[in-house]
Amino acid sequence: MSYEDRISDTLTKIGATITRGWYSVSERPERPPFGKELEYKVDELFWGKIHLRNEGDLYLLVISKDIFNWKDKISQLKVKGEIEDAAGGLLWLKENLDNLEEDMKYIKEYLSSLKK
Amino acid sequence: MSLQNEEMDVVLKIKRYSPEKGYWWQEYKLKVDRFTQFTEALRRIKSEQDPTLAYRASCHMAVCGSCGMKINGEPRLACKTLVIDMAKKYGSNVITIEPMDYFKPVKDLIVDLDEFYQRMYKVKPRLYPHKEVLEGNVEQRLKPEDQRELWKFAQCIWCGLCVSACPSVKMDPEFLGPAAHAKGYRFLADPRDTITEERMKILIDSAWRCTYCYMCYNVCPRDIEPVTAIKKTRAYTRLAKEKTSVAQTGEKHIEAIFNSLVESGKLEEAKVYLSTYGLLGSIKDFIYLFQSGKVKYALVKEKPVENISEVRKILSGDNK
Amino acid sequence: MEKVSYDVVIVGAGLAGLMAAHEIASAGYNVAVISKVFPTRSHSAAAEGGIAAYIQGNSDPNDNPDYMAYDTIKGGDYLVDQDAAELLAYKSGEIVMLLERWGTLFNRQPDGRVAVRYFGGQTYPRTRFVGDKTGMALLHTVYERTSGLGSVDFYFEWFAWELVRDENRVRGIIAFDMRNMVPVFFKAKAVVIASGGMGMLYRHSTNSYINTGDGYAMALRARVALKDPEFVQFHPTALYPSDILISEAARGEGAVLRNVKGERFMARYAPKKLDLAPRDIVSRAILTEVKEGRGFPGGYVGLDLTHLGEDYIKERLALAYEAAKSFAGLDATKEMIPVRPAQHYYMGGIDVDITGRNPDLIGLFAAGEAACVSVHGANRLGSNSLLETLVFGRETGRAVVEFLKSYTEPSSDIDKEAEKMIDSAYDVVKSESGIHFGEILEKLRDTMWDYVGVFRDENGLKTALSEIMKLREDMKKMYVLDKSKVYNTEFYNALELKNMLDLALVIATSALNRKESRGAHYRLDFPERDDQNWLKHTIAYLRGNSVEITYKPVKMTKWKPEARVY
Amino acid sequence: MSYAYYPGCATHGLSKDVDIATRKVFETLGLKLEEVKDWNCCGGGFYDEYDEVGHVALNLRNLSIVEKMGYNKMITPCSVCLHSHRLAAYKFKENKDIRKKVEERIKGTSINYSGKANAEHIVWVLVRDIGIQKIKEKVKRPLTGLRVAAYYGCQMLRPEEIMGFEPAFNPHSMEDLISATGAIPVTFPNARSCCGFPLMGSNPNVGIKMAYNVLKSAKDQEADLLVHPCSLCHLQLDSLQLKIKAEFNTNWTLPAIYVTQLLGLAFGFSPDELGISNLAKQVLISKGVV
Repeated sequence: MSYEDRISDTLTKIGATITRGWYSVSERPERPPFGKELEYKVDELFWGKIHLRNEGDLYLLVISKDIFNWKDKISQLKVKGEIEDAAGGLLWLKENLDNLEEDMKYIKEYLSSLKK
Repeated sequence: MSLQNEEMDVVLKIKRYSPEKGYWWQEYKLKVDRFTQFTEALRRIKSEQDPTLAYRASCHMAVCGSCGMKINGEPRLACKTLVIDMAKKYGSNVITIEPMDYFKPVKDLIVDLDEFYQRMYKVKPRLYPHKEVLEGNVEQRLKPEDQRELWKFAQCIWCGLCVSACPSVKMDPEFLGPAAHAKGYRFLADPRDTITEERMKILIDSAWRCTYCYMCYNVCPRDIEPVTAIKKTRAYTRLAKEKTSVAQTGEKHIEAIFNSLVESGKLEEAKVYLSTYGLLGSIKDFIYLFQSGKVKYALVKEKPVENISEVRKILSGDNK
Repeated sequence: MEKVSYDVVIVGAGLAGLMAAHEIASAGYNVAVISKVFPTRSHSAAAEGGIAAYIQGNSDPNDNPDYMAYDTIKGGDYLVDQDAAELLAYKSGEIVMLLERWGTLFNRQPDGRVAVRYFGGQTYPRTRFVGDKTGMALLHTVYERTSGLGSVDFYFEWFAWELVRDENRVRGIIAFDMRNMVPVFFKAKAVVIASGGMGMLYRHSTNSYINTGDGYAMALRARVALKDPEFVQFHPTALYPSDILISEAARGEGAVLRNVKGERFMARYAPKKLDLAPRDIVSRAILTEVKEGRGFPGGYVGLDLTHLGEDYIKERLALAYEAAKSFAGLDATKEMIPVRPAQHYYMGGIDVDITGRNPDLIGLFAAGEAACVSVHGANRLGSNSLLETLVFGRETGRAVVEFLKSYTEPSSDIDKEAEKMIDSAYDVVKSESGIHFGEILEKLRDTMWDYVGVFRDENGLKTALSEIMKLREDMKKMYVLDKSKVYNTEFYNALELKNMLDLALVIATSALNRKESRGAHYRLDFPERDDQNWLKHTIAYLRGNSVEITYKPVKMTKWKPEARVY
Repeated sequence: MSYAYYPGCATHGLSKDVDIATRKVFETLGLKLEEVKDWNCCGGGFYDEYDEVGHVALNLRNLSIVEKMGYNKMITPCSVCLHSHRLAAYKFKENKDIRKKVEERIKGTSINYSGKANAEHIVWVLVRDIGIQKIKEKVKRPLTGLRVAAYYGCQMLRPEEIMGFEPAFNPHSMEDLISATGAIPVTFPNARSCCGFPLMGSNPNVGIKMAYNVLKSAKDQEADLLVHPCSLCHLQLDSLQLKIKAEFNTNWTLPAIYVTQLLGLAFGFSPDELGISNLAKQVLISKGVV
């Protein structure tokens, strides 16, 4: 199975819907892509995308539906991925394929628990 | 948070100039505290002692690039330098202030920077985006690591300090100077830009005219390392279609160095020299070498690195 | 007297002036940009934290431009013209993306799109940034782009002195070439004043030395009104004691203010928004802590970044880190930064509408800090000034182009008037003795700081006014020691002081007149906002030594005034 | 007391005399130089332009070996080698993007750099660690009357924040060492200007002019000899004497010797023992030093 397929698989496994399949991104027209992206959605909890670099670096964007500032939650967040950026409802994690499933599951639970 | 203040009486010895009177030195006494910047010292002299003193200053936080001058001989931004620090560094409360070198004097600490600006314009200091982008049809992207790399060199504040202190600028009219190279590289390496070919034509020949003295690195108040930008620009020589003889020679030289490293992990100048200039060019210089009594060393063969495979791995970046 | 003619003359080469120039020149008109300094040395370069923008598809998904307009209006304590706030919000994404296309190196998210962070008073994060040198990055981009057009003539290191007008129209400006003191009459069909702010009126200011309020005074002397001149913003976190701005970005990234006991005292003043409350509130909170004995000796509080981590601080708050190190000898990754409020921004300015057009004088426009579009009202939100310069700089440019399309040449000759104005400027050079500019200037800065500052009351403002009147008398005896014609900075400092004294009179009078507290204008003797009587703009004219005040209603669209709680 | 010693390629090549003199001087001072095991080239001040990551990795290989040998200071007689190693260590520490790439590059090699070891210039060690007093004690033949121009060049001084030993615009280590030998230190305007060596590989016409300017500036202050701290300045300023004389049509030369060659003379070694060139030897003879 290709790397990309394994990522899509992981997403489906935790119950995400893939809203837009893999597409390439580059700095500007006529430049070779530096990576590819896939967009997902998890119920009415959160959505976002996977950003995969040509060199294999993997980033996960989580956009929470509910209003709060991720920056205030960083200290209590138990994710394996590295937090790249957090502002408002936007959270960027640097992931690897082994942790992706676990982290997404955790975020799903975390956001559900916030809802309660 | 430990703010310890202290006070000191200092004498600022300022090299003044006017077209009518020429140069003269004038001394001003004042009391400064731990936090007094030179711009503030100058402002106080002008406001309280001598309104005729002329200098440029604006932002007092090292982002506008107005107040370049020489303080105790060091090319510096007056705002980014504290009076007490200089007094301590040089162990004297008498501190000299002079206009920047190289540029034509106008009045007191003010010099004519037009020549500097012309250098900057030469490198086409602006992004030339793709047509589709300019029309707003496509959104550009830029990787954060590329942003960091470019931003380092984009922070030039056009203060002129590096050019005023650069030896190559003084010796070689073909050399664009450090600031223009930093600016030029910032666009050359920007993946959003579309005129790479043209930029290489403007920048590459000049890049090989830098002497790597690190003066620009040392004096730049924004730590943008123009010399590093020049080194990175040289790396583009491989991609250039047209090359001047200076660039060609330089390229041969660096290739010879690379080959020497791959072969032995060490650098054999004699051999490098030979491959750069060819046998004919080298023979003449070997005669001088012979006369100086050095030629015996040219024949010594240094032993190669034993673990050469490791060095080759480092050089090739291939660690499979 | 030398004369040159342009379609448009723009005074000021900061972001607003350059953006207007770009727009007008791109439409095929010839433009002169006049500035005391080389364009990249304009005060726009000093803006640090960022530029607010709602970018469709690249913002918090719950956000929208109406929230942004609302934040701006509430932040401005309802003295904001709501149509202006809406325009600002709705064009914010477009303008930031334009600058991105022009090459600005905005910080990025991992996917290469423009990143975002929180700033004070924002419901959702909207601030786009280039480290904490956003102003510098934007200014360089716009200058590089504008200078590449080839159709804008830059007159840098030229000193703009007076507007030339006839009965009802602007006819150009008088400016001096600073290198040789030669005055030139720049005839123009339209003039855009984009000369920036006036921080040098105050003893403590984060502003550049060049910010002496020249444009406001030019307008006042040309019988043009300033709007809301009593509203002066004090930034809560200027480095102690050198007044170097420590960006709001620091608090946006999580830094907190602490008093001498280590308490996070903002909890007492803005329980919800805490350190990210608007600037007027935080400034008053700091000074209250100091006044009540909880400040550090010397009169400051601490800004604590230490929990953010060294890498993060060095990348995102480089300037704050550097400033603390270079100017206070502190390591911000390990110790708190000493801060106190200092004058930072001027909400008041030349009265213009949302197209930048001034109602007093046909052909006069203003943009940026020099203008009062009433987008900031009584208090500007962080990240809105860079945005204003670009959005309204461009709007103004467009309005000027429209104006030029239907322009008809006036018949009267105005050259003689212009000649007289030059003579008056030279008075200071002709006198052989009197008072130096410095003596008057230092007194003015102390007066404004002591009596027209963060906290105001009737007695103080009256003291300020009588002192200002005295200084205006002294000014008549002012003379210039340097008789040289080459780069005579003393001459220009003297002219600047004249400008500052004109403006000071208007600010102090308007502050005395407004008997309520609103946003940055805080009256100890009238501590409450009074919408019944004072939900209106001050319109102030300078008439010789007195100030004439009228009023203008605030434009309301969707949002009714409510209590301003953070 | 012993030091990890990194001679560098030039010091083992065309500037071998620098190596010879340095070893003699350290021996006289009773200090051991332990050569870095299986060292590799630092990149000669050029390799980073070809491959920045490879350059850092190459230099870290040496520093990592030094750490394994149990040292923190790696001393070198060559300003360019010094500069190259210190710059590499600095980049590795300060630039996270480069660090990441370097770590990737050195995976599977023997390189294991803790960040503790760094390069130091021989001049620094002589002035700071050994001390002028101790050097003076070893002087057997004071170089009285000899006017010696104190030249610093570039890379031992700049960038000041990374080299860090002395102020880049106001150094005095070379003057201090010259004084220790009993000679008269001569300060001259171009003492901190580039010798032009780095230009010899691309733009030699200007490169040699820079060398000429340095020598001329010192000659104008009536120096008899010039002393410098760098194996590559040595290649430029010493080897090109006659070429400069011919190209600039001068009637003078100003021989340049390495700083430990000067110390060696004062310690009583003969010019030949120190590998001092013919031109410099003639000056020493004419001045009655030897």
